[in-house]
Amino acid sequence: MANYSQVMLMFGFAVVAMAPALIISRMISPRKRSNPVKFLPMECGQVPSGAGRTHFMMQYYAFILMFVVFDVMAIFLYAWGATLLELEKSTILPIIAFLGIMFGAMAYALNQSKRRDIW
Amino acid sequence: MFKDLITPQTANTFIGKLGDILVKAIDQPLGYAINWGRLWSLWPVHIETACCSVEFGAASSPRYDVERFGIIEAFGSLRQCDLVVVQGTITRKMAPRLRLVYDQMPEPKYVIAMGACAITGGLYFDSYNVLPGIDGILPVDVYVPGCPPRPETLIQGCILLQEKIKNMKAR
Amino acid sequence: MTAKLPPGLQLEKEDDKIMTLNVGPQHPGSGHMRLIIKVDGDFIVSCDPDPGYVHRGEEKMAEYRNYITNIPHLERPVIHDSCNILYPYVLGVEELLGLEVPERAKYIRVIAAELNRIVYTLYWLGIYGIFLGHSTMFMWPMGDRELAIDLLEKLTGARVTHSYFVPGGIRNDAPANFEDVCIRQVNYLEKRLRTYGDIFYDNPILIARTENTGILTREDAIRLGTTGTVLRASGVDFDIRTKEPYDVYDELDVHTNVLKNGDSYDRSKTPWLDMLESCNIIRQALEKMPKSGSVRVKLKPNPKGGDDEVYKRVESGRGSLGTYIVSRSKPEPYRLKMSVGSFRNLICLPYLLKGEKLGNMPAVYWSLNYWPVEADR
Amino acid sequence: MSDTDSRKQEETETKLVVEKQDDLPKFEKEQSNKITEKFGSKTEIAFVKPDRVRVNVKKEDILEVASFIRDELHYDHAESVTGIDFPTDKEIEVVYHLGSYTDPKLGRQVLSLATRAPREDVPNPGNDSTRLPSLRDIFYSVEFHERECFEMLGVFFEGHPDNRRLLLPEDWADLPPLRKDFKIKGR
Amino acid sequence: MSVIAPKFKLSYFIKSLTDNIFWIIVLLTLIGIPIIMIVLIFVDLPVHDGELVNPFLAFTMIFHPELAVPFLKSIIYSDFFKIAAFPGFGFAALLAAATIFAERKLLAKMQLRVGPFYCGKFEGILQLMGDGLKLISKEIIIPAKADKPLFWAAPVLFVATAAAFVALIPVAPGWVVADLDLGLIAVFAVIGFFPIITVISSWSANSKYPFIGGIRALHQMVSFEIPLILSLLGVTILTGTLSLSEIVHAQENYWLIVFLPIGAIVFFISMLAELERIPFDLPEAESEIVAGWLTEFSGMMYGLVQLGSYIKLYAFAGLFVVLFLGGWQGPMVVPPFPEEIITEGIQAGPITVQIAGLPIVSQEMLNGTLWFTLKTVAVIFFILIPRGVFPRIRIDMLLSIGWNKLIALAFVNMFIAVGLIYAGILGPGGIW
Repeated sequence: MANYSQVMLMFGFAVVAMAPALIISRMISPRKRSNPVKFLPMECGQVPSGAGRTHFMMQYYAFILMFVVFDVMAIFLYAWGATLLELEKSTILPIIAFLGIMFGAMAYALNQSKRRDIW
Repeated sequence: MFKDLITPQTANTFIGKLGDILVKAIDQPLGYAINWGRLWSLWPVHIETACCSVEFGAASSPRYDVERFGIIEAFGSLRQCDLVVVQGTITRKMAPRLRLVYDQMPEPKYVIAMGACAITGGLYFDSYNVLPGIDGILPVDVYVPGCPPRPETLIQGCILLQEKIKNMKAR
Repeated sequence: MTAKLPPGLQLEKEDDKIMTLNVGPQHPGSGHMRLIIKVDGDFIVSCDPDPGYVHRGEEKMAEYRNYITNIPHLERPVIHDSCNILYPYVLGVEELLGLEVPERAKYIRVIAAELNRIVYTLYWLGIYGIFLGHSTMFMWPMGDRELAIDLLEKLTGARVTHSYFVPGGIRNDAPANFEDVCIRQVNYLEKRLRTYGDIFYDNPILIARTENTGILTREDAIRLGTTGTVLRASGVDFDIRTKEPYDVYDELDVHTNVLKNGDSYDRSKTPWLDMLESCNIIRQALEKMPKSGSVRVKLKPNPKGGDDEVYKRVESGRGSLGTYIVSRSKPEPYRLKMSVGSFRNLICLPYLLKGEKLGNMPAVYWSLNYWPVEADR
Repeated sequence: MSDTDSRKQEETETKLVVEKQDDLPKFEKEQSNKITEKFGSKTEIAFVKPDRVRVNVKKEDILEVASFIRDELHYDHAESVTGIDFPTDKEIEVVYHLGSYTDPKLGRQVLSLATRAPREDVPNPGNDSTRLPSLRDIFYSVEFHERECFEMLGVFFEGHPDNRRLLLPEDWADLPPLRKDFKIKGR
Repeated sequence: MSVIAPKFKLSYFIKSLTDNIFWIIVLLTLIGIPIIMIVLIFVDLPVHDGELVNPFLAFTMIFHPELAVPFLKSIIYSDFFKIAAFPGFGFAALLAAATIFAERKLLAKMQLRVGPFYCGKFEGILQLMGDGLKLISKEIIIPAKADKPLFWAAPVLFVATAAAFVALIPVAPGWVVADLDLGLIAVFAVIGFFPIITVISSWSANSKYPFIGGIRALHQMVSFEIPLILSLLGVTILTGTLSLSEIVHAQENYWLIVFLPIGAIVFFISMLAELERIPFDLPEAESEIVAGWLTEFSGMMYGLVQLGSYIKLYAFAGLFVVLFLGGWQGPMVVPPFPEEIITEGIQAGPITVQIAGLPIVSQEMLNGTLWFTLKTVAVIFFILIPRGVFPRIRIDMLLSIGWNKLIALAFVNMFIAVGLIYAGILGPGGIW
């Protein structure tokens, strides 16, 4: 398990190494806080109007839902793939059945994802 | 008696002196380094105001290639830019927007007034919708005359600005 | 009337899902104007163009200047197409004052106008490339454009603002070896233009991205009064150079490029075909041009037009440019109206963008061959 | 050619080739005759030049005449809409330049359809008597041109769906700039 | 601190440098040594050769030639060095910086330009330094309505996640920060953090363009993760392992790209999409949504995001090399360490110095690093080229490519791998 902690150590090292960049930048950069316009959201030279965060839905939301399902499927295939050399040849049959079901589901989902009236 | 020595005033003076010494020690090399970085990395904001933008575009073409001087053309957001090249006439409709763009940019920022119209109003001195130069709304660093200026002239203006940045306050 | 033309620009539905985006004036994809775009997710619900950021009152200023001093500021709206934008004005003044232009001047005018069309269209092509994220297609046309600019500089003495056409001819004669240099440069330019076809117009991603987007049908193109490349990409064979030839265009063999589909791809391809055609025209004109002769007639100072009006139009890279001059026996025009192609094409932007995806906005917008400074005047 | 240069030249050098054609061009004459046949005294043919015809109508009749021009004469789009201020006549003239893409015979032709609206000395754009019927339903292409005409001269087009400001700044509170009594700086 | 920096003069510069050194020494002695004392009370000293390395010993070791090499060696083989310098952050950041510069020059050459030229006298090699100094001395603007802690944290987290990705890439045999049994799964886990950070940063900015850009980035990264994961299934099936080091070992004779070209292509395309590079740079599409999710980042924040994305580029290129191009495998080109230095010592005139602990790093490691770096640079080159060749595509085209075409191709690739094994060409008994 020590190895996994090294990934976290690397993560922590990058945080420790990069945070000073922001702090130094904050220290040596000129600051003029007197102008409230500067801190408005950037909107192409217009005075901003409306909220930045709204109920905003891309029409491709279906793909994100599909990701939730098929990501798990993909990782499950790894468990099979990593041990394929040790398994008997007949074990491919349930996997093919599993993939068949998944393909069907995926085809249906892709079909539904093109319908603009739902999303 | 020791308490008398360390009063807030004396501590303040001491720290102030220390700060002064530090400033003298590190400000000059640091300031030089910062200014050097700034002058080689002028990113112009993407705002076209009038017809001089044609020549501004030509300045980044292969023949003139302002990227040699570290100037990247067509940069996306104004938050990452530090140079406003006012490309020509400023109309009354554009002026508040230009000022807003300038205000929203992070410090330090520089302004190049490109073309006769941006300097004095130029050919449009008597038009009802044109400002007589942008001095009234922006602090201009370098004036590049011409109607429109050739790309070489714009590049020379950028070099003048680099010379100016070299001698500027670093912060 | 088809369903694509709603009365006015109302929203289909008004709720909190709709986000208003101000595209411009500080926006890498807007140019000198602002588009108020309402998006519902990835789809544009409505688009309201807001031009006028470079409105400089050219028409009002023209009423205070006489026919000669109007020339420099009337070409400023399109400085990289300054010969063509002056062309209808000069033709109109010539008709008002009753001037006959020498033959050599007419040919040189045509050459200058066609070269200028190449200069303009290459600039347009560069911007179209960078709008689609193709930065090489910005740099190559920008670099090759300098060759045509060099030719024009040799001819007129100025880099972009030429003020070359004057009532009664052209300002000065062509330099001695102009013909040789011109034919050489034009041949090279044509070779380069054909390579653009390989790297840009045949690019599978570009085709997939711009085909069938922003379709302007033939009926709509006529009804909306579009002009120039937009009109010809929609299948209407209309080019003022062939329909109402001015100067010596009737003696040259001008081929009109007409494409059928009217989508963004066709609209972006027509200017490129026009450039190739321009190379052809220049070669023909150089061949037929009288080798010597006067290039302008003398004007008396402060010429006055009669109690008359004149409407002249020419074909430029952006479409038909018309100039309407009302004269009331004074050295200054009583009213001068420039009917410019960009302003006429702007009207179809709301109709084209409605229902398009946001990613198509730059492709459709700039395929209209639109130069905001000209539209604002 | 600069002024100082030309001033040195004698007036005799000026070459004036004035060839006023006495016989009117045939095709254009036919066009104008069709309009006069249909509407009689309602319309006035101002001039018939090569490729150019100008028709003056009253503002009450303009919709009718425009529909006739579109349907019978096959002019299908407007190239420009020009407003001209005539302070001496107390009128503002609006000229529509009409062209045709569909009829190949009309490729050279531009028909000017002119009408006049009353002018007020103290304009209040949109709320005064300077009004004209909008041709937007007949020629779609006039939409932006009429908006421009509205803000530049203060002519309100009735029936236009979108009579908003187009080119001028949002805070413009002066006279409409293309009126003759609007003087620009230093002139 | 507001002093005019006047024209640069060497004498002033040297004077201020000496001033600096003086003050650094003074401050270190006055403040640093007491702090070290206090630290030493609480912290256990490292052990080297059965001895506690106290400061005295450490200084002795540095200046003693016989002790310096083992000491250096023990530092190099420590975890901290791995994380901070060689296979870890320092190496990646160096390659990333070189990539930024190379990209600008390469793009310029493709567009018949020169690119950065005058900064640093020779071909603009100091351009990046200039950009970095500019960015670090630039004001950072935090929008008033933004979610400030998240907005501050996002760039740092982005770099840190990219660094965690780098930690998994083996550079040479044994030279990897974290050699995991399930390395490939860990890679997918780390990749899964990028969309989250993107969405966090774009949401916290509270502005419209970053918001749209963030949502686009989410769609794009999430959709291309599935083809990315599935395209690597063939690698796992053929090698029978999930550890990246073992996958490299398995490619001793044949690179996997020979058997799985389709998988390599699918992985390369998904990689471009995950990296947000043209033609898939939709989250930063300039002409549509100003700079996408980077719109509100200013100054060093933008610099950090750029650094992070190029570190990510290096990591992906390294992953491609490890999985398909045989990692560090390659013919031995580094000459072996001269034996006589170990046995006889260095002869400097009359003196013969026997240095223990040489060689510091093995021949295999140097060779592996060389080949890995060469292959990675080649892959980075191929990642950079499309920027000058292709226009940007549209989000719906991107999604349909990802879901319809690439996933299908990834399954084709998987069945090719299974078929190779079951036909007996590869696997136990085959040519593997």
